[in-house]
Amino acid sequence: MDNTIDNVLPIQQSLALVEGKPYKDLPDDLYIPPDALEVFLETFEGPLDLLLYLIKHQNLDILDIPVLKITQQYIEYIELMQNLRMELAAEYLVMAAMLAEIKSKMLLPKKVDELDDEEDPRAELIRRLQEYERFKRAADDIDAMPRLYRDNYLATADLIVCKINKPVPDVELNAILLAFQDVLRRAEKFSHHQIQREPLSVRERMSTILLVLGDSAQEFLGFHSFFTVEEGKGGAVVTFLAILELSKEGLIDIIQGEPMSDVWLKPIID
Amino acid sequence: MELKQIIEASLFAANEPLSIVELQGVFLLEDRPDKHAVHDAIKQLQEECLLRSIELIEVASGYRFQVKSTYSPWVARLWEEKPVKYGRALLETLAIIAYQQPATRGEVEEIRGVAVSTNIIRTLQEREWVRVIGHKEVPGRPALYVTTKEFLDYFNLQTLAELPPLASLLDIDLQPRTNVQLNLGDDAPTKKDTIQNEKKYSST
Amino acid sequence: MELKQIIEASLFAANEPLSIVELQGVFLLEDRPDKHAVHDAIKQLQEECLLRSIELIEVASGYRFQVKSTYSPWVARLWEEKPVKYGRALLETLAIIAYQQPATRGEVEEIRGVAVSTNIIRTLQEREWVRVIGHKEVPGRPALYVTTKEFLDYFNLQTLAELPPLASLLDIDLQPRTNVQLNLGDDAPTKKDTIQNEKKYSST
Repeated sequence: MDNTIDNVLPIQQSLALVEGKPYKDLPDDLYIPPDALEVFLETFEGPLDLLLYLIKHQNLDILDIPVLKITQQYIEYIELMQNLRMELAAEYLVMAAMLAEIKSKMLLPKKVDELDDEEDPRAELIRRLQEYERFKRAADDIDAMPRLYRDNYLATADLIVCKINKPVPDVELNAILLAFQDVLRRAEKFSHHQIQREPLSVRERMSTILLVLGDSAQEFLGFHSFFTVEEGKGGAVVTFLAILELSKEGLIDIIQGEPMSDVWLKPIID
Repeated sequence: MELKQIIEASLFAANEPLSIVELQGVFLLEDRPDKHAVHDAIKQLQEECLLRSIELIEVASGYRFQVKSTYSPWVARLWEEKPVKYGRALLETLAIIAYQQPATRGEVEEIRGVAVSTNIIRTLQEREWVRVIGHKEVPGRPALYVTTKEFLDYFNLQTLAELPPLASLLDIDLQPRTNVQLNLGDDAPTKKDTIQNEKKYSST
Repeated sequence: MELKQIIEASLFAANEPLSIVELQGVFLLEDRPDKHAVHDAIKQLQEECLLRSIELIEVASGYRFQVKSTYSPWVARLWEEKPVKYGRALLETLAIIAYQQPATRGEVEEIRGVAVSTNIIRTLQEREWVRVIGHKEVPGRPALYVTTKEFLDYFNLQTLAELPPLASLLDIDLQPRTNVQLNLGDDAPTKKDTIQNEKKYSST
C-alpha cells in the first residue's frame, strides 16, 4: 500500500473528517486502517450522494457547480479508492466518466451560433442532483414521521371469553411447490446459497431418526431400530444415508464398539 | 348496552384498524347503527381520550387506538430490542416509490444513481409497505410498485396526500459563468424546470 | 407526565400481562416509583374502567386490560368470517422446511435471503404443519424444525418422498399458462402476517 500514498496526496479538499475537522493531507507516517475508507464510502448511497456531499460540504451552489473543481475532487476520491484496491460499484466509474465529459465540453471553445440551441452541459447533472436531493430529503421526512412500534404502539385489550375458532386458510400443494420453485430460482442466481439435493426420503428419515431419538428414554439406539425388515435394502440404505447426513450436520453421534459390530446413535440435540 | 362501549370494545380487541363498515358489522342486522351513529360514537371516544395516554386515530384502513407518541420513551422499555432503524437505501427507495408511484425499480435506480438491491425491494414487500400493481409495457416488462394501505397505517396516515410535501425543484437557471476565458458569458443557455410535476396521488 | 398515564400506556401496549416490577421497569432509575405508587395508580385505573367496556384485571403473571365479557357477543363477530390467505413468506418457509428438514430458522433465512418473522413460524406450528424436534448444538442453540404427519395428511401425501424431487422441481411447469402477471399480483403477501412482528426484523 505504501506506493499508493504518493498518488493520494494531491487530494485538495478534506480527505476525511476526523471529529468534524477536515484533514487535507495524509501525514507520511499515517496508518490507514484497511477498512476505514471502505466505511467512508459505505456511508454514501452512490455517486450522486458523494457528489452532493462534496458540493454541500463546500457550500457550493448546486445550480452553478464549478465542474472543474468538483470533477477533480470526485476523481481523486475514486482514484484513492482504487489505489486502495477497494471494490467500487460501477456506478461510481460511470459518474467519473460523465464528469470528465462535462468538463471537456465546457473547456471546448464554442462557435457563437451554437450557443443558442445547446444547453449548458451541466444541466443534466444538476437536474439529477436536485432530483436525488429532494428524495433524499423526503426519505428523512418519512423516517421522522411517527410510526408504529417506534413512536406509537397499538393499544389493545384482550378478549378472553371466546376466541372464536378462526377458520384457517386453505393451501394447495401447488402453491408451496411454486413458492419453492421461486426460492430455488433465486438461490440459483445467487449461487453461494448451496441447496443440497438429498432425496426427500433421506430428509424424511433424518427427521424420523431425530424424533425417535428424542422420544427415547435410552441414551443410545441401534441403527437397526430405524428401519423395518419390510422396507428391505432400500430402507437400510436410506437410513444409512440419513445418519451420515445427520452426523455431518453435527446432529447425532455415531458410535461403533468394534468393526462389524452394531452401530449406535446418540442425539447431540436435545 | 351502549353503542359507544361496544365500539370501544371492538376497537380495543381488534389488533388492527377497523373501518366504519367493519364496526357496523359487529351488530346484528336488526340493530345495526347507521354510519352517522358510528361516527358520533367515535367522536365521543376521541374526546374522552384527550386526558388519557391513548388516542383514537383514523388511518387508511380505519380507526385504531394507539398509545400517544409522548409515552413511547417509557413504553419502549418494555422490549429489550430496539425498534428497527431502517437504512438510508431502504428509506430512499420507499420515498421514491411513495412519491412517484407507480414506479419501476429502474426509475428508482435512475433517481438514486445506484442499483437497488433485491433485498430492499423484498423487505419493503414483506413489510407490506410496497406491492406490485402490474407490469410496465416496455422491454423487460418491469414490475410497477405502489405503496399499500399498510404503509399508510404504519405511518399514521389516511392518504398519501398527508405525506410531507416533496421539496420543489429549483429552476435550473444556470448563472452566467464568471470564468471569462471560457466565454460562455451572458449567452449561456438556460433550461427551465423540465421535471414533470408530481403526479396526482391516489390511495390504494 | 403522570405516573398513572405511563402505566396505562404500558399496559395497553404490552399485549401480555405486566407485573408490578415490570411496570416499575419502564421508568428510569432516578424516577422509578415504589410498589405502592404503582399499586395506587392501578387502583385508580381500575376505578376509571367501571363505566367503560374494558377492565383492568390481575392474573397470575400481572395486570392486563381486557374487554369485559359482556361485550364478547359483539366483539366476537369481528373474527367470524374470512379466512385470510397465507403470504408468500409463509409458503416459502414451509417449503424450505419440507425439503431441507431438519432446518433451523437461520438456514431458512439463509436460503430466502431475508429474515423470517416469528409470526410465520408460530403460524406454521399452530397449524401443526411444523414442529420443533430439538435444538442444534451450535451457539444460540437454534430450534430444529421438521414437518409433521398432519402436514402430510393435509396435502394427501403418504411420505415426503411424494413431493417432487428438488432436482426436477425447476423443470416442472407449475405455472398456469394464462394470466401469469395476475398471479404475481395475487402472490403479494397478504395482510397481517408481519405487522405484529415488526420488531423481530432487522433492517437491510
